[in-house]
Amino acid sequence: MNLQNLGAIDCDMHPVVPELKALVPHLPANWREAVESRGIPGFESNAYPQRAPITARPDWRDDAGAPPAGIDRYRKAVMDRWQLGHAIGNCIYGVHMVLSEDMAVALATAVNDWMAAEWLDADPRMRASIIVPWQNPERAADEIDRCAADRRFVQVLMPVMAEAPLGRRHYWPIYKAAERHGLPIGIHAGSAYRFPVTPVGWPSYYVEDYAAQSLGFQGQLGSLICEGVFSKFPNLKVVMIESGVSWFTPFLWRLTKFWRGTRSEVPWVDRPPLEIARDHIRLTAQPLDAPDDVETVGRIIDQFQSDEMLLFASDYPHWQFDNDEVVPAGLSAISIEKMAVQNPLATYPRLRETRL
Amino acid sequence: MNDLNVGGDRPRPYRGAVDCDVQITVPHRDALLPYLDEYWRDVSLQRGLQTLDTAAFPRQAPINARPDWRLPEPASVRDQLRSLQVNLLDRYGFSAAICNCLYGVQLLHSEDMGQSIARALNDWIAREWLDNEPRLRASIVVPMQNPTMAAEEIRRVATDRRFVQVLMLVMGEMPLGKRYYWPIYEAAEECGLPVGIHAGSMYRHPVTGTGWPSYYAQDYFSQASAFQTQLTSLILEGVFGAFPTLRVVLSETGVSWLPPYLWRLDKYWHGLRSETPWVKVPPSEIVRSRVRLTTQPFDTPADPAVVERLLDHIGSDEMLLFASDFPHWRFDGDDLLPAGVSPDQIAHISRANPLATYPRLAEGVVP
Amino acid sequence: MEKDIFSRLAPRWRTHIATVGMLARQGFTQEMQYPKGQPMAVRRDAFPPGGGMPGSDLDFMRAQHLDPNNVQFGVLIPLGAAQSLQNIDLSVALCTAINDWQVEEWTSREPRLRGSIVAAYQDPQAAVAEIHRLAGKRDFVQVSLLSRLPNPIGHRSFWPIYAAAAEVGLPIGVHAFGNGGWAITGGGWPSYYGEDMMSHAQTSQSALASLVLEGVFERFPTLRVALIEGGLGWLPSLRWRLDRIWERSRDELAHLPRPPSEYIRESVWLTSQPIEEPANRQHIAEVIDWIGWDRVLFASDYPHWDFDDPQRAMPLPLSRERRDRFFLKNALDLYGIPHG
Amino acid sequence: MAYHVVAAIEDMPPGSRRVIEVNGRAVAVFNVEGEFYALLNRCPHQGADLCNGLLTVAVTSTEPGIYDFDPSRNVIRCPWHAWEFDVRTGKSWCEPNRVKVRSFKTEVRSGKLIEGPYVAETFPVKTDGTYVLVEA
Amino acid sequence: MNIALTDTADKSSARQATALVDCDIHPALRSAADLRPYLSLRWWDYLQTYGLRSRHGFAKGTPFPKIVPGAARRDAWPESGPPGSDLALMRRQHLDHHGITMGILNPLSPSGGDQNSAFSAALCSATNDWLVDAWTSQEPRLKASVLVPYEDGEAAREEIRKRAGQPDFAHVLLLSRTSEPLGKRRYWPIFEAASEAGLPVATHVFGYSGFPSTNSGWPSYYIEEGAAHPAGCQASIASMIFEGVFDRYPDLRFVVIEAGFGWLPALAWRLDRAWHRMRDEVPHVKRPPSEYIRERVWISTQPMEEAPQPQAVAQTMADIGWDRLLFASDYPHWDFDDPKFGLPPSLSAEQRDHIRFRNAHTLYGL
Repeated sequence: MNLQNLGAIDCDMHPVVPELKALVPHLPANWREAVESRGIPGFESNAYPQRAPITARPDWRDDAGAPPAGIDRYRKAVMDRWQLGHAIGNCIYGVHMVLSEDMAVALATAVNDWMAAEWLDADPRMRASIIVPWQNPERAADEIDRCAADRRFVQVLMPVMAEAPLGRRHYWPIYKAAERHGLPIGIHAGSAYRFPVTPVGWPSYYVEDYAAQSLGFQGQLGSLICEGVFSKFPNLKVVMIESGVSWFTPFLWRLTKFWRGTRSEVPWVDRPPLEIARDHIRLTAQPLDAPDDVETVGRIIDQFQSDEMLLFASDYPHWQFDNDEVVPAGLSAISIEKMAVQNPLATYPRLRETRL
Repeated sequence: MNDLNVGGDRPRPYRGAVDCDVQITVPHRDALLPYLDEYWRDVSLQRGLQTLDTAAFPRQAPINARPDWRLPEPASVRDQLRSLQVNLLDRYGFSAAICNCLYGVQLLHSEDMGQSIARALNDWIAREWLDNEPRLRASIVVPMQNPTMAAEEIRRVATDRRFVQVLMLVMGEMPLGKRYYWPIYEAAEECGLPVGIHAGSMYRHPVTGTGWPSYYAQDYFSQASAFQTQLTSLILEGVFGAFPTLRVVLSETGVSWLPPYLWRLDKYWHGLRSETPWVKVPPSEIVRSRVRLTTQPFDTPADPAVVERLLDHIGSDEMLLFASDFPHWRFDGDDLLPAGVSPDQIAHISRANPLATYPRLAEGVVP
Repeated sequence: MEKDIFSRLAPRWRTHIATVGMLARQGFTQEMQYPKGQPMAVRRDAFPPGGGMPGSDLDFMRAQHLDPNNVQFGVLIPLGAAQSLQNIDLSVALCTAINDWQVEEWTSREPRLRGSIVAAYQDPQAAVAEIHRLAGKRDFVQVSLLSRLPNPIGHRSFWPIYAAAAEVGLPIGVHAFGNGGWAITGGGWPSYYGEDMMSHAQTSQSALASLVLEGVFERFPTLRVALIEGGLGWLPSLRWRLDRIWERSRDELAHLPRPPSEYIRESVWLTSQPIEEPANRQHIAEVIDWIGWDRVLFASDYPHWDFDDPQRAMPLPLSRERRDRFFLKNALDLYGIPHG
Repeated sequence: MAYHVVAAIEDMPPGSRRVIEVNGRAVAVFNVEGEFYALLNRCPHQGADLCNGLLTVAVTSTEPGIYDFDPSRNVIRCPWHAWEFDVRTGKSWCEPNRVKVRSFKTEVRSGKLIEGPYVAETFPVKTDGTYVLVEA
Repeated sequence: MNIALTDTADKSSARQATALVDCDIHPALRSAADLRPYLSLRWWDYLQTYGLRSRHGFAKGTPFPKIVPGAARRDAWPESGPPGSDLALMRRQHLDHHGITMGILNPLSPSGGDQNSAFSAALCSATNDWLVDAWTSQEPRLKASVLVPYEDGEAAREEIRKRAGQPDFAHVLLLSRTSEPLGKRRYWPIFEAASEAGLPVATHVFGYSGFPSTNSGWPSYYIEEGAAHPAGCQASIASMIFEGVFDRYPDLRFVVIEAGFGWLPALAWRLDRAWHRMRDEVPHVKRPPSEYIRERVWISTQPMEEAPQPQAVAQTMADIGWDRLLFASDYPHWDFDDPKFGLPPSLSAEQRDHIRFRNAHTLYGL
């Protein structure tokens, strides 16, 4: 792998909210008081238990063994090490799990303001995704409008499992706002836990929970396409983040096959789902659920029939790879450059504004 | 069929009453075909849609038809209407009856399909029921799958003044107080219609908070619990403050759960007010002024003393609306209201309260 | 308190908890789905002066609750997620640890207190084994379950537990809460903690209806069940409604030869807290008339924020007999404590 | 009725509170940003010690979703059931004017009328430059 | 509705006289009355009164209306009764026409998932009796499934024991959307009894868990429901592996029907990665998940994956293992695969034979 000198763009890294206290200064007075008077401990998600191996690479953890917080560690471990040009921070604090719309609005605002203050201001290479309270799409759209004024926000972030499939019209105000500002929608692994993480109920083990995230992406891709989101918002791009990648083409084979028989049910889907996906969907390349052999990885990427779909990502601090193996083996230098630079620039127009 | 002789010396304290909950049934899928537009008619046939009867009301279950009111299936509109006239309207001299049609429109997952079938259903009700019996009124069936569409349907149908209420199922995809559903309340309030919430589920969730039960009996039982949670949701989400003239009618709920439920809610409101500061008066006051319940089923024993005490616990003569729940088997004989309800209360329940709750009833109902 | 319990676990489970925590069909690692109205849902004055969690310090509990309120007999019900964890083996291990902890830290040190056998009822065999392990001890007076699991609590997969409880003569306490992973209402996920709290009364109703309709009391006629922390006002209405359904559904409920109210009247007790507070307090007495004065048990919920103070929980002129029954004798009878 | 010395002012800085016994009754005295208030240390609901409660703000709202947080609206939130009482008037924030004579006795104590069931009793407080005084 | 069948029987395949096993044929009741002789009066009345109660809201039909009536091929409707209810038509149109030497009947309605588990047990038993009387005893090419009330492990075990050793039955049948993940202990009696009886356990897509068909909520369309089915199967396989089912029941063989197969390699890769990272949590899982899948899971081909690059499908089959794929037609349903045209043309004769019959012969011990 050779990233040096490319100015690679890390399309998925995770600024960690160290504790709820860090957000409190960014909360309105009522919620500041509620955190205290109700004794709210914080909204860390079970999707990434702090000490679970996947949650942070061992050598990236802090001295106490917790996932690393603060930009300095990231700069050292990733940004400077691989001479990145930009990085996009996706904060996956549990805002998306909150049940009260108002609390979700307050927290989302706080996370975005915290992100700007603690990360974006700290390094000119940093970019971030806007956390939205999907619980109320109108207010999510308001938050997009508010944050989009800061050009360092380059994407809108949604969890892969919310309360209803993301294609439903209920959520369209979010897509409308995102399209208006030229922001892609990033869908990240994680659940609001309104439903079990598998369609057949609650698993016993965390490892199943993690494995099931890719099922969530399958359902959402089906929903976005079948509900006609891309017909309605022809300029919208969706980035599937930390999805696992190798599920993608087989799922579309099936969806495209079914579409041929059931097209009349969704007549607004006016071309094969496989094609729609190729135009509108991008995937971050960590993790890549494939064996470590060059041939299989090459085949998976071939099956996309497009070299524009993968986006380079470290998934920092999640433990997806060791040492410097951040790019899956099996890619040519040209593919690496596409993935690490050209595809991100094409996907996130705002990155082009500052790119030298 | 019942004995048709109505000339005898039966006690008839219900003359002029308004029956606020009468069920009418779509006999079979094809009954709605003439009311669907070309595309959805084609879909119904080409995709082989089945009847949309819901599991909340299996037709053959004893509780869902009083034996002497049970008609051979499929019962045509004519047969159903005749039974309604003979057994209730003529027999007791009701001045009006409000039809609720519980067809599984809301259970469909496609918003568009839900919308098209709701439209067809409302048109079918107007044409085949309301046109044929001047004493009938009806509730507007709405596609709860999409509140915006539901609001459109309310505004469309409300121009027919014989529709006096908006009909929702007690269990939807989200609690009914959520802002998601507010377009429905906005439209209802604008049209001067109460929102009638009726037993039934979209079955997006198990009917209990503890999972799926084994028996229909528990499904039926759980409807009463669902009303409790939904009333909490409507109050705490602030629906009654946001829509200050909106009224809500709870239908087929059972009644006796109400007082202890309100005691509990008032108590928790004291401790948790700051979570929902827009709730400014005790929930029980909101309920007494804005919520009405239909009287069948009542869920009390036959003992009049119990009923009297319960009415005292409810603490208002204005909350109950007279209903037979026809043809469901809620009572036998002529006891449309439980013993223990005083004549004065009967007058309130059977006439004054319905007229106050449904402003449109005043138009054209025989005094 | 948690540390006390975790230290009793095998190293494997301690590592497990440190690594992935305790998954319990909800998304937060620390917070609950509905952040409580008060820190940890406790009275603000219940934090022991010496530190530690409310409810973790026996001396302080004595000083704050048992002594001033003249509590002669108190039943401990340890809550927490132990019983509804997704990992059943961990659930079993934790329940055992909690039970041993109750004896060592509480019941052996304070004769007024008795424990509840916390059963990992998602694994009925393990729960039965735990019941048999502890049933003979004076330390335990009931088997404790929560009202919410993926399956309704009357489901026959739980029957071995009811058989065991009936056999050893311990009542089952069904405490509101738990987490089945379903929305707490039949109509989806509400927004507020207030709704969550209100809904516990509805889940208690569902749980009781399930026990009755699935035939648990018919099958285990000597089984006694106490419903805890769901309030009590709703019981008469529930009974009346169930009887009416039963009359109309005799064929579906062919396994129930008697009306539901009879099973309930014979086999079900209710604790009072959080007791309903009607404006006219006489109304609550009328409701208890309908329930039966021999079937209501005082409960404080100490140290939780919606605690009922024994001096104020029943602000009514009651006959001495009723007062004694409500505050003491019904419980002594139910839990088999000899008294004069 | 007479004023009782509660504490020296410097012993009760803003944010502090203390309980004093006056004529056999416990009175909780609060210094809220320099203003002193005194309440009977007994929640009218179930009798908890109000001095253990949280001194906080009564959030209000003009419509659902709006939380109006005005720090001047101080309430004491009961340590048990979290009922809120206006620290100035002792009135329940939930039902300040509820006087339901039908089922509740009103009573007169120390010459002061207790208004309805859910009002925490308050006492006049003053300072003389050195000491905090409560009249009771 | 019926379309006359012109005789286009595939003479060449008939001439070849090679075996062809169809692992997924759907028989249907002409009407509920077909079960009348096998149900007690109580349950017959119950069925009449309350109907089937799955964990969804419709008294008849399903939450997502099918794209065609009965989800069936339009040419599969007999003179009377629903598609799949007429043995003569099935013989003529399917068994004879395609040269099927053995077909496995998987009834979908009733299924074993009724909410009332005692009723469900009675229905399953009745359906199994009916399968023998009306089908397998009439047509030697057909084998039946043991339908079991799968939400009640003990009752399911009883039913399996009752059918063990009867040559009429090929496997135990569940529907994929169980109310809890399939590896959970409540289902272990099924695996135990099936192992004892030497029967594979098959899961067919559909059923109603009571949870949304996607893990992100209720979709809107039938196409989404169809596209989502493999997710449930993926979760079931993951659950069986992580709960230690395959370790505990070493003779257990698991068959996935009508979920397609393209997703299986990606699942195995993902599970392996997750297991490597988090094996401390599941110390009872001794080997990488892909090994359990490779050795213990069989998968049916229908609906055949149709990729833009045909070689990709063959490659995916190779990833799964040529010895693990079973041909299935799904007759008489609308997304039926024709045995002649369904398989990718690039397969070798040997690969084709494996899928068409060899694997099934091995699995079902023929």
